[in-house]
Amino acid sequence: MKKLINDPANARREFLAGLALAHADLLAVIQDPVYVVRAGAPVQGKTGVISGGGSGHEPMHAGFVGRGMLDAACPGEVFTSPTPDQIEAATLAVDGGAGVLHIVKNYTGDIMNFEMAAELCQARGVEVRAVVINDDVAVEDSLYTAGRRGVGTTVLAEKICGAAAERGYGLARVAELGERVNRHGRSMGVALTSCTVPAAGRPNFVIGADEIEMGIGIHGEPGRERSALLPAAEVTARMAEAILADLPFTSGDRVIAIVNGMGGTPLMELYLVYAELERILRARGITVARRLVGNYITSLEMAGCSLTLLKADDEMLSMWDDPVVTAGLRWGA
Amino acid sequence: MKKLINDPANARREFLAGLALAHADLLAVIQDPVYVVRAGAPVQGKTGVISGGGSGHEPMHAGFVGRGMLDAACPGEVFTSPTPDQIEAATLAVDGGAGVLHIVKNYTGDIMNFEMAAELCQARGVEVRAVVINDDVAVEDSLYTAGRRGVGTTVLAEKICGAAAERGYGLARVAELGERVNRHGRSMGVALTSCTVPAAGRPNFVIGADEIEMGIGIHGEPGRERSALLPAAEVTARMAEAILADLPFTSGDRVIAIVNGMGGTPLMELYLVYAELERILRARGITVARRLVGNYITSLEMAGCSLTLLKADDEMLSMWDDPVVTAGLRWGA
Amino acid sequence: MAIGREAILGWLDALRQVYAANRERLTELDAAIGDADHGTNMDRGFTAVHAALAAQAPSDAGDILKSAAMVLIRTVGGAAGPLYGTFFLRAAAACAGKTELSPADVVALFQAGIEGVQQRGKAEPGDKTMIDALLPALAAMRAAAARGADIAGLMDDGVAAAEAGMLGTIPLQARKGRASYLGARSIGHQDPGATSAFLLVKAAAATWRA
Amino acid sequence: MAIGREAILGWLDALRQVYAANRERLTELDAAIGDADHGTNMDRGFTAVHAALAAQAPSDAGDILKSAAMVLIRTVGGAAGPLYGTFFLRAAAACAGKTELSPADVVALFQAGIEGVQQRGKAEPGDKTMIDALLPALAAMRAAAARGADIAGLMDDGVAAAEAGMLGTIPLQARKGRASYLGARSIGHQDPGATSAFLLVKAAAATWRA
Ligand SMILES: Nc1ncnc2c1ncn2[C@@H]1O[C@H](COP(=O)(O)OP(=O)(O)O)[C@@H](O)[C@H]1O
Ligand SMILES: Nc1ncnc2c1ncn2[C@@H]1O[C@H](COP(=O)(O)OP(=O)(O)O)[C@@H](O)[C@H]1O
Ligand SMILES: [Mg+2]
Ligand SMILES: [Mg+2]
Ligand SMILES: [Mg+2]
Ligand SMILES: [Mg+2]
Repeated sequence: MKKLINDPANARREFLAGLALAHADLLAVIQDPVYVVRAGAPVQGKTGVISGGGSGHEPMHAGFVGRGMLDAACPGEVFTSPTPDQIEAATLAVDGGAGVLHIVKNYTGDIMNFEMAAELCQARGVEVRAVVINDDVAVEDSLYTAGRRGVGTTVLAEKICGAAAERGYGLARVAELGERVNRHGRSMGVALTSCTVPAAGRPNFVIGADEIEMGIGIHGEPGRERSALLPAAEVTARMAEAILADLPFTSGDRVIAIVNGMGGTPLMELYLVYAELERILRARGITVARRLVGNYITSLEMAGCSLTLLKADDEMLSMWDDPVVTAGLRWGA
Repeated sequence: MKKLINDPANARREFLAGLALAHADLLAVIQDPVYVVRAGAPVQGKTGVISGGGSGHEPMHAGFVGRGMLDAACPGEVFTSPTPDQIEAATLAVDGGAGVLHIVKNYTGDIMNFEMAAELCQARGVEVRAVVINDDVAVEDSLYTAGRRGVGTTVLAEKICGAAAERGYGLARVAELGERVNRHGRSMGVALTSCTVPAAGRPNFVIGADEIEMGIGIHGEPGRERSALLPAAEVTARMAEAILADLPFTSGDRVIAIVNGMGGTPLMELYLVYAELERILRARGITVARRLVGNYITSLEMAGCSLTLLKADDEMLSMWDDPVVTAGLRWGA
Repeated sequence: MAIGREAILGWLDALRQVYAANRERLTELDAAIGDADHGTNMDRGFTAVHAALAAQAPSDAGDILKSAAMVLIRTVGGAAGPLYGTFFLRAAAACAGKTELSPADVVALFQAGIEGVQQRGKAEPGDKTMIDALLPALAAMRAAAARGADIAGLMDDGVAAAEAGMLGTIPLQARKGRASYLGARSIGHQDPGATSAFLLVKAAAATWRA
Repeated sequence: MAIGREAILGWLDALRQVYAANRERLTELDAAIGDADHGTNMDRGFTAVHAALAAQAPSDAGDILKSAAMVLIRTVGGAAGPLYGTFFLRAAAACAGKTELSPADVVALFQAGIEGVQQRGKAEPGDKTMIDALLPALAAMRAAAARGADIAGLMDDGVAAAEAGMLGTIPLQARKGRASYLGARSIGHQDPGATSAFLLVKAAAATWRA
């Protein structure tokens, strides 16, 4: 395993130390229990918005802490859901009296840990609502799965809910907006290589030089199906078609699109995929109203990408355009 | 070779098509000859600032085109200097009557192609000055080399010169500032893996699971020395020491620091390295006044990082803080 | 052996050693159908339990289990953290006020813990989870106790059943947890959580035999 | 063979084939001590030259070389683009106004081209560049011409000298171009540009023999 780390057991702590030093104007890092909190929190009267999950997906979530997005993030160990005490402490730290929204990705561990934390917070008199993101069309949402995974739509929900909270929306309205974003967002991913969890020390899966994994998540788990290596146009078309058919997206829709790198994909390739995606959408009469192209929700050093489309209404677009000042997303200020 | 491309021969064109679609508000892409130009160029009376080099280093340079940074970028084929006709066309497109600065990285090919272009532009009556960036301390600047390579300081020069031009500085002053940045900037890089040039189809070099290349450039060329895999603290210390001793940087200096990912390094690791770097600098009485942590000047999907330190004066810091609106760097607007 | 405070401490200490020794194995199983962290998670959790108890162990077996539960909940994370945390929380409650556990008390301890896992995770038998090792173990222990077996005897039956349940996860398609995302590709792999659950029962049997 | 328009076109066409066939080899040499693009660069450039000339070839040998130079400058990039572009620009000037080239004219063509490469790149012999193939080739051609050799004869000598020069780059430490960044690690590798330069001379010899 080749990584710029010292000891896998300390990687989370040391990474967060660097984050705190690099962005002291935006955030602070608390190490026990571990959470990242926006500078100046809590904001009195403002609905708090927090998220969390395993580390290794940066900039999500810690890189989205700051004005107009998250009030706090709870980073677990690499690919491991955070623990209830982290989430409880972060919730208490950001509660400005108006309650706190938990944006939770749909994984068994995340759900259970956030649920336990919510009980603890409610026992302390802090109102908590959770929005669960489950947007990955590669997974069937059926009795035979733990439901769909939460992936790229999480970034959109964090931005949009963060903006709404900043504008003064109450907890119920922010939560309702987050649920609407989740209902209208769909994603799918592809991996060209595996990633290596630092503590595991070897790649999660072995994959041939001419193979790709279609329908991967963000934890280095194998995908739904192994396919031959295909040209970017074909890979993009397969993912886009699965996404478009699922909602379904139709002519006249306006979308916010993300072409997201998994951590080890050159930006050149992501832009190339974006060109393919926009061509496909235009041919169907779908307008890309806003977009992100880059690394936003990663899987360590995995090569590959994911596509996310959100069928956006006026309120979502307006929230999207609001100022945001975080390490990973910044505009308008 | 596993890449999200179609045909290596079309990768540059298709990537730029995506860039143009994704950032139509910031820039336009001209395909023959190939260059990327800021929306609304030329700005009458403003000194033009352009750069260029091989593709595969994104976001540099095309991702730095926009208000407060570059007026145009000339992307060559992957790792191949752009040709004089590209540079000439870009220069003419951004000249607002005040002349154009060429920010050139010190590689034989870049130097020769920019020189030929400058001759063509001057013959057309456009005043051109060049600032050559040669900041890589891994290379001796001697009769026995082509001089030091231009690496991370390029990003700083593009930001700072771009801000100065935006403020109305004339060509000579912008060039003088660029040269000052170059004189005070130093960099060094390390690779954990090689990268694969799309048209070559296989990794540039073979490297063992327990080896790293110290003193690499940004073109997948092997470094000065192969070393055993070391902990991040040790890798950071070795690079920082080479850089600090070279200028030299001394107690009381204020620096702009970049911990730059080569394209395949998780952000977690870059922040971890940043923590090591800041610790080293503090111990020497050097203050990090500003910093960037992320992928800014990459080498396709190579794993590894580079450090850049610029001993900054008040003017540089003030230019650094000016608004910038580009795909790769954005603040203050 | 009488199951009191020392036996509970011994079990927890054995678990620390067992998960340390099986760290790579559990992580490898998790890499195949999950995210390659189960061994690290279990090892981190039980190492922390050991450290906490070494610093200060409560005088009562129930309190020891409760403090182990709290440490697991704070340090394991993922799916395993809440599930094993809940196991020990409920097991602690089942021991409350007892200084020495009878065979029936041991069955009650596991029954409470396993019911907690079921309530928390809502997995059914055959979903390819730790439940597939735990439920058969519980049934076997209950049957042995009903037959009048002593603790060593009922634990032996529990271990055998847990092992069979663990191996029985191999041909299953996962319907809960991360492995369910793989669909049919989860078939043919042994579930990491069922494996750590088998080790949990086995460590108790080994410790309480002496 | 008389060296006129057709021979020049034949040479350029041979170069297209030669660089296409040696694309991988040149790129591999460049990967070892550079950035793995030399073969792609040369192939792209001479394919473009061929396409341009196929669309419309000037009637004069000098103009043909000049238009090849302009295409190379626009399509090759890197170090090779300006260097080979300059080679053909100067070679074109040396041919200006001539319809048929004598042995002395052929020497003059190469001399002008090679001097252009030297002026543009400022490499000295021994720097481990294309100059190490080109200068010995020129010297050998000049000597053969002075001995009264015909074109085939002087080209043969040029090829032999270029090949020796190319092989002679192997033990050298690079002092110019990208390979110089490697310091002593550049020793033991054949220079890609010296190799493409050898191929340039060899293609002329092969074409002009017929
Ligand atoms: N709903 C559930 N009920 C019971 N056990 C579960 C459930 N979901 C997952 N598991 C168990 O958890 C194990 C994985 O634990 P771990 O790897 O630590 O967590 P994560 O899946 O969050 O990475 C699985 O092998 C499975 O046995
Ligand atoms: N200053 C120079 N003079 C002559 N030849 C040079 C010089 N610098 C580099 N070269 C030649 O150029 C070759 C590399 O060409 P190429 O790979 O196309 O360009 P780049 O180095 O820009 O990638 C080297 O092998 C060397 O022979
Ligand atoms: Mg996990
Ligand atoms: Mg090159
Ligand atoms: Mg796991
Ligand atoms: Mg090269």
